[in-house]
Amino acid sequence: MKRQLTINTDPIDEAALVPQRVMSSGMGAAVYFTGVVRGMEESEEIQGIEYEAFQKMVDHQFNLLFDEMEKRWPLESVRLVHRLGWVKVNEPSLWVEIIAPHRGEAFAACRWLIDEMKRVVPIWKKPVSEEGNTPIKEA
Amino acid sequence: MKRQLTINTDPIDEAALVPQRVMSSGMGAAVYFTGVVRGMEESEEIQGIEYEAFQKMVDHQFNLLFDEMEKRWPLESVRLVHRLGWVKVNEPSLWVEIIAPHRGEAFAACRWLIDEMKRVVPIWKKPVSEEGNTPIKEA
Amino acid sequence: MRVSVHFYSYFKELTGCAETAETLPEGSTINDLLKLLIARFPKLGAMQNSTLIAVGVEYQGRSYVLKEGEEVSLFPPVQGG
Amino acid sequence: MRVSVHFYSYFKELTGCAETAETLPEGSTINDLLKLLIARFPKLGAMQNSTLIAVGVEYQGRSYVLKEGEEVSLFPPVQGG
Repeated sequence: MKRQLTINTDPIDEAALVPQRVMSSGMGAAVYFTGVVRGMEESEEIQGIEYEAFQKMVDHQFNLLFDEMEKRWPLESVRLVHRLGWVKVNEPSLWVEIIAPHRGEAFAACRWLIDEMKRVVPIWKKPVSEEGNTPIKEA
Repeated sequence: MKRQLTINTDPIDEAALVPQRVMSSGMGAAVYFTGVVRGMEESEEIQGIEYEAFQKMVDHQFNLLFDEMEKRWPLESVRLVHRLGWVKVNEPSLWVEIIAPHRGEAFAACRWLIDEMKRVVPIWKKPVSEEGNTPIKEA
Repeated sequence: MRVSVHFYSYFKELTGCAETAETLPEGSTINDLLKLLIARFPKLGAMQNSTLIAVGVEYQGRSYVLKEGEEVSLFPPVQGG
Repeated sequence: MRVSVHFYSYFKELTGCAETAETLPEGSTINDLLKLLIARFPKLGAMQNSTLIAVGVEYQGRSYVLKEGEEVSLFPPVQGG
């Protein structure tokens, strides 16, 4: 399974990522997901989210997840982009693409990867409200 | 729920479709599916698939499915493109986009729509082998 | 009464045509129509259990009572995507 | 032995620092380290049940036996995406 992991502060350029897809002739399904910063967090309006990561561990934990995906499903490739730093409302923070022979495994693997990411990959978010404060009580 | 349905013989241009996305600030998830013609059908090599549709009924049946999606999930929009006529191996025949507040409903709706489409929408495929024959015994 | 009948996918090859018409007594059902069609196109007989039937753009069951001028479509299981 | 300790997300605000170090007897566990840290940074105490702990880049449980020079990271539940 090919892996491509991009974790940095650059804006996510989906229009560039989609045409970079490589798919061999045995593959029939591409499932991709874009996660976008919503304008509300816990019923309070926000301007954006500040993403922080423990980068070295992020890379390692994603690779453990990719190892597991490789065992579970016959996937051709996974590409994952997570933006860090300041991401404004309506901009994407996460982009994932899974290529597989059939849609069943592509959907299953994509959902599983995002669910597991939110369980084990050390990235945190701090929503920032209109006033520049953090509206969510985090402690 | 906004609906956009495109059923014709034009090649599917994902790089153009993705940036046309409209997403309001309450929405956090966009799920995409691209179905691509595989090089093998029933263990025989093929060159492509010829898609035939009962077009008037296709439109109606898709709209019934969209009605049902609207009842089941709080979706902002669905866009679906199905190509008809001759589609070569490695080219997309189907593209679906679902916009929703959260990934759970976006993934569920996208899978459901494709599963139901394959049950009720009158589109048929005829795989064409290297020799220009139809390798699958369809009767 | 008269109904038009349309065939899709490989049903066109089984019958040798894309479209035909049948004349039936008032009150006839899709089931009655199917019997007439199988008599004319015997290859449709083997397909009976997997044949999907629409009147206009809606699926209908075998007991549907046909009306003058309706368009009936017969086709095998669909397989888009 | 000496281990370095790193805090992430709002744990930095609870402790007032991103990084510190602790000296412990040989054979000490993460649990022993946690007790020392809570004594120094009492606000960490309320977080105990939701604190995630890594040594290097791997998650470890409270009974993990620490070794000289290891890098321990403490952080709240992750929330990427």
